[in-house]
Amino acid sequence: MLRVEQVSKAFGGLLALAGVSLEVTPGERRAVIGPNGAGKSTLFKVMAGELRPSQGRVFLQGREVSGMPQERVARLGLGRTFQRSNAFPELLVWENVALAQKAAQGQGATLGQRLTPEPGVQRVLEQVGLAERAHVVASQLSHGEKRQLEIAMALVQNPSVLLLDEPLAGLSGAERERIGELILGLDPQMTVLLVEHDLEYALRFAQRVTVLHYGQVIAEGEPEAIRQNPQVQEIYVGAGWAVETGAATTQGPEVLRSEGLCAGYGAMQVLSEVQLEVAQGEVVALLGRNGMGKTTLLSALMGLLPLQEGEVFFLGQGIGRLPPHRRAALGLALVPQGRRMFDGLNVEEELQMAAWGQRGRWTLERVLEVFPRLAERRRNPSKALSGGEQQMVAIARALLRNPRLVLMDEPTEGLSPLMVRQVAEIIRTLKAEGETVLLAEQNVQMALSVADRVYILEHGQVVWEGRPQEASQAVLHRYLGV
Amino acid sequence: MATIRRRQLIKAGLGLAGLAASSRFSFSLAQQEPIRIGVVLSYSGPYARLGQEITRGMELYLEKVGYQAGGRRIQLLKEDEEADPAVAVRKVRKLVEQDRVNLLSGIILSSSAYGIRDYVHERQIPLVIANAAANGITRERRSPYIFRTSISAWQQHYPMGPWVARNVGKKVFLLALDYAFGKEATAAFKEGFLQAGGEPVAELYTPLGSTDYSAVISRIAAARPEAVHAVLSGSDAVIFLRQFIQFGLNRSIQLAVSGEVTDENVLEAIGDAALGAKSADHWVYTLNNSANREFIQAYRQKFNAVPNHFAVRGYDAMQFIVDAINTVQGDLSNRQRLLGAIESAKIISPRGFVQMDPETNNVTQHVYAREVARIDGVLTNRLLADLGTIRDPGK
Amino acid sequence: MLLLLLTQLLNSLAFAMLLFLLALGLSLIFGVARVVNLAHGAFYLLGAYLGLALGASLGSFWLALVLVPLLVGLLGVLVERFLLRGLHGRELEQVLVTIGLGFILADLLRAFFGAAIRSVPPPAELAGPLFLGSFIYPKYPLFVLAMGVLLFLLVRLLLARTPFGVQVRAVTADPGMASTLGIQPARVSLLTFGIGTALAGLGGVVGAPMIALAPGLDAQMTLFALIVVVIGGLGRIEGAFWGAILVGLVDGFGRLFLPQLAMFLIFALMALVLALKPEGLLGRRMA
Amino acid sequence: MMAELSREARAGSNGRQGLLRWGLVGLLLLPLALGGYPLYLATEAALLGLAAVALSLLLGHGGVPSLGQAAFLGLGAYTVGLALKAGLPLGLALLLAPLAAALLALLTGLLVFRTHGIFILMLTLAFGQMVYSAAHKWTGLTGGDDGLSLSGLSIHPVLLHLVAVGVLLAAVGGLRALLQTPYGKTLEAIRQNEEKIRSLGVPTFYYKLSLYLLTAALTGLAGSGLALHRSFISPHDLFWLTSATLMVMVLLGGSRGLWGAVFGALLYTFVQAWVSSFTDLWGLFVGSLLVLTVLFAREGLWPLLERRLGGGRGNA
Repeated sequence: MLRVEQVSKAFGGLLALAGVSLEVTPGERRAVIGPNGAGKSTLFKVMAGELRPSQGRVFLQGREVSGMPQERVARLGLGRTFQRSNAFPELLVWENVALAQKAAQGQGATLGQRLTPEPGVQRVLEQVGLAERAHVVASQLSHGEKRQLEIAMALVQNPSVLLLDEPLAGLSGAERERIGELILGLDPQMTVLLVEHDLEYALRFAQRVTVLHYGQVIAEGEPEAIRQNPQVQEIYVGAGWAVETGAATTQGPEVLRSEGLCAGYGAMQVLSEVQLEVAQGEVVALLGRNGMGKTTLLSALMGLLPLQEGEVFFLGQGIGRLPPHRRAALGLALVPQGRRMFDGLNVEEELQMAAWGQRGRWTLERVLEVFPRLAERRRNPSKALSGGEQQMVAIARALLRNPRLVLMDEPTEGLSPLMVRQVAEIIRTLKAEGETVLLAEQNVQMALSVADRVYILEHGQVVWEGRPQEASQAVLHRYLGV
Repeated sequence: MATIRRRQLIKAGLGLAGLAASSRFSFSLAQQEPIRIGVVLSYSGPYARLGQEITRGMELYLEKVGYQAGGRRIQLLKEDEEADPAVAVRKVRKLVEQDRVNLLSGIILSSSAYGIRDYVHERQIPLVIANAAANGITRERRSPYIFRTSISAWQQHYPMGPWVARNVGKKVFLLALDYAFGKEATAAFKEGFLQAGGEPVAELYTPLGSTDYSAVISRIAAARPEAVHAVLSGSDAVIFLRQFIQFGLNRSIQLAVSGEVTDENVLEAIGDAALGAKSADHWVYTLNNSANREFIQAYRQKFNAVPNHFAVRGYDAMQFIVDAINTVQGDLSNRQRLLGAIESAKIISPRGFVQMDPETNNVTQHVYAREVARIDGVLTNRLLADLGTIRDPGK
Repeated sequence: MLLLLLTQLLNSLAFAMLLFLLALGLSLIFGVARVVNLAHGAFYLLGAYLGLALGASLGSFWLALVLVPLLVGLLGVLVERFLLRGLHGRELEQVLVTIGLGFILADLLRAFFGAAIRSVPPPAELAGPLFLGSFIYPKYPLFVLAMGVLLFLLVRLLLARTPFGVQVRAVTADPGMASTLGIQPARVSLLTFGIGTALAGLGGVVGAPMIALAPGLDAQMTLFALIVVVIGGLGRIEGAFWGAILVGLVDGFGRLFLPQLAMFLIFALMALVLALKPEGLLGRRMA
Repeated sequence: MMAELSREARAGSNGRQGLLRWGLVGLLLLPLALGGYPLYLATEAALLGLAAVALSLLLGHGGVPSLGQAAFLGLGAYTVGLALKAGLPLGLALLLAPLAAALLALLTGLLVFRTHGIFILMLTLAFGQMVYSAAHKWTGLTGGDDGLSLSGLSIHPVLLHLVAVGVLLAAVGGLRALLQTPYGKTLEAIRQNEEKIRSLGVPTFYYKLSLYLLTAALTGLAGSGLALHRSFISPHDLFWLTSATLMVMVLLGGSRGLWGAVFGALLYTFVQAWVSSFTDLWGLFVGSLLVLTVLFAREGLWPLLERRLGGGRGNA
């Protein structure tokens, strides 16, 4: 039905897919799992024709589709939903679905009559449970409803292969339940591929599971076999991380506190009423599944995202309305998600820029001592470094600000296990140096191994707070799905 | 600038009112409506300076006659042509249909003249063109309602050909702006020049509004002519002349150009380096006649600047109109009489004796060879030779 | 023939460097402030007229060369602060405001300086031609040529070596991230806008003795600068440099061999470049 | 069209908006009673309005900031002019004009849609100026900058005005209806989220190209009307400043929804004509108007009017 042969995809120096092969039979339920940055979304994009593979080929129903524009692949019967719900925000819900239907029928160019909600559209809206919201503008839907719309738009096209990219990410309990059921109840004739972080759900859904890591297939098989596979356990859940059981570090004075913090994008509220505290010398981990608001929270703390409500106190001062550069001047530093290297700057310039006008414990020399790799790469454009090296630049950049608090956003994303260990080591070093860190992290075990305290974020709210050793399996499973 | 024009209009009006009260025409002046003359000229865009000069000339003459003719007051209504023929069409309609003008004048662009021609012709509104020089306006597209008191491209450039061949050189480089006037003027010059045994070494047309003439200069230097005949205007003329001098070509190659190139405005921007450049024009600063002396004195006194041929064109356009209105004694109701009066008008202009050619409705006038010189501390042109009275053949 | 080609090469390059001064400012402003400044030609014209006025009243071209860019840059700063800042990220509105601003500036200049064609003589040291055996070439275009190249090297050096230069590049690449490192993107934007408009003003002072000054030149100069920047690739100073040279050469040799088609050739060049490389010669694909 | 208007006029809160539109139509028709120059200006505004509506559709619904519309306008004008000179009947000439414009759009559109944003602006500008150069240079055909006179053709100004306004309203109505069809909604969808609609299997390039052809044809039609209206065509009509003027009209009025463009064209034409009659510094005036519009009516003046009069408590 769908066959992928030795597909590689490189973005500049970064190899997102390194020779992936995959074969899906008609009517199969297949889950593709793997940690963040493993290349799952890239694989879907290559299958759908949105990205052209650097090497390798993709076949749909025996026909090579690699190199075809995505609209042709879609017309050949490949449907997909996006990670971020991506409808047409200014159109009505039924119009979104009707357009998808017209597109599948090749009648998008019809001029004769107005666009009308045909029976097929009605039926699909009922199937996904949106019938009552049919006449609402798509942008007004809730997060979960948007996901339902996304699925409706794919279903109305009656695709032979359906790619679902994290359909449950960021959904609340009830919505999660509803959409989970919806997906399980899809027409058994349809071939469905699913990328999902909720391992339980993915294993329940799938007949076969493919595990991607670092752009490679490291395991493939029946759900039970995958569950037992130690290699999968190690890379997926993280293993060999010891939670420190030593005495809790004595609590220093408060550095950061948020009160009733609400933030989001436009009209959409992602965070509601977040209360959070970080004390001097602590490493605080912020855990939560993808799309639960971790990055949003760090952005709001840094000032990259305006607060909708609430206040942030930094060293006792209200900073909730200050622009980021003022917060940076007060001693807040960010190691951003995705590293965000500056296009056109080399390593030395990145570091110098952060260091200008700074005096304190972290100097350029000192940082280069800690990160000898960067000394070797001084003259290289930072964008051309490997992921791990970029992460070092990002951390070094933050340290050179001599901050009172370092916000770290997913520092292990897309890194190899070796590099993940190195990052953990760095965080421990910082802790030993007395730095204060707020760490948002996917890799639960790693985070637990370095943290003094843990917050768990679900749907934009703090749902659990405690010491790492208190985080029982039940808690972790309940909120993080591990 | 606009407010100044307004203010002048008001001042003129007030002056007239006082004049009227003391004059024996006071009764009829109070009774009769003023004669409204619609003027369409570019006041913005690349030809704004031309519009300004022509307007100065017009107002200078009207002041001289106290803004009255044939016993009636004269009122000017000015509209901006915006260097766009479509706008000229629109403005002419406004003047005719909304402001109900009795006569039209002005028109910088030949394309504007062509654009409004049919409308003016059908509406039978007398139009006295004060600038637009395309031959066709008084040839194949002529109309009994349209007169031209400036020049035709042929008229000013044809006589220069033989004169250059005899007095400057036989090998001449022909340079002109790539538009109708440039081509027609060059063709006319060439016609006379070839007849007199001249040899054009090259012919080059450059786009309007060029910012750089160095390529042209290089071509001229390479062709090694004895002289250059250039038909350029405005900023093109300035940039060309300056680069011509910068490159030192003025040491070895003579300039024998269209009068537009050594227009006093251009000279003001160039300075002494243009001294000695020869040109053909219908007016020369040093013409020794009383009308010219009076004109120059009045202009210099009023505007504290050196007049140029555009001001003369405006001055004469009004002189023709006033002359005709006087002839019909202010009675414009009989249009044929008015047209006849313009057709047969003969005026004493700063450029000498000028008369309307009733066959073509284009003026018959002297054309002069002149040379850039500094006179009384003023950079201008002096008379070299009178090339005779020239009439456009009308075909 | 060889002399002719050499002369024209120098001519083209001199004109190219004038275009570069304009395009450099436009490109910097686009890169950092994300504004397509359609009033750029009006700032050029302002610089030229101010240069004329100051040069005449102070009696020194060189003094004007220093003072005018400062004045024009100051105006640019005010414009950015009070007109454009509130429109951050709203491209169409910015375009509209800068068009309007261009209209206003150009008309004010005409009201103040009149519609006459004005020209500024080159300073005495740079007037007249240079004799190299049989090869005669005016000094002034050589000065413009040298000035352009020098400025290119200087700006490159500034961007590469100075803290402010690195900040400018960082803000161009990622203003949000830059702000977390204590950089004030709004301030960098403001300064860059000032520098960009100052460069346009400098172009005016330098260009006036080479080409004349007349109403309507502003639109023409904006157009030229845009063409150069688009051909070279937006926001890249190397792009502005090589784009200016390419446009200068095509324009110069176009005028030499096909004078009637010169402008046509430039537009054809732009269409060709964009057909082959939709982001300009040195442009990067914007994801 | 009329049906749409009256339907909206009846429909509750949209009632006052509908009334506002009727007001605009009234403004377009009022000069019929005045005749003469106001009528001439109004016809000009209606024809430029048609071109502005086309640009507004292209900009607001296709996301294409074209600075080359003058080429279509001028091509339409020259096509009618030359066809009439060649002795073709008026009807056929009027049919050829939009076809010629669409053909040009087809040739250039293939390249235009390879790029985006400011590059589209510059590419359309380049094509526009190339056509301008051609019209300017091809003296034998176009008369060069002397222009082309359509002498001997007399259409009664009242008739011409009625036809122009009729075509304009039909175009607005037709295009608004078109935007309700699957085709129109697909265009909307492309503007809102091109990646998504492509993933649904829609070849967006052809949609954008067809929109480009359609708007070019409308602009060509407007150009042919202008040629008849002015009985004169000059290359200036193809110059890029004409394109810029159209853009200014659209942005003044507001680029979303087609009524803004009609309003912008009407406002610009009359204000410019009025201001330029008493000062040559009209650029200062228009420039200030632009700046003030952006500062105080971000989406354009028409949406502001709609909100003030349509949403407010004005007596409907």
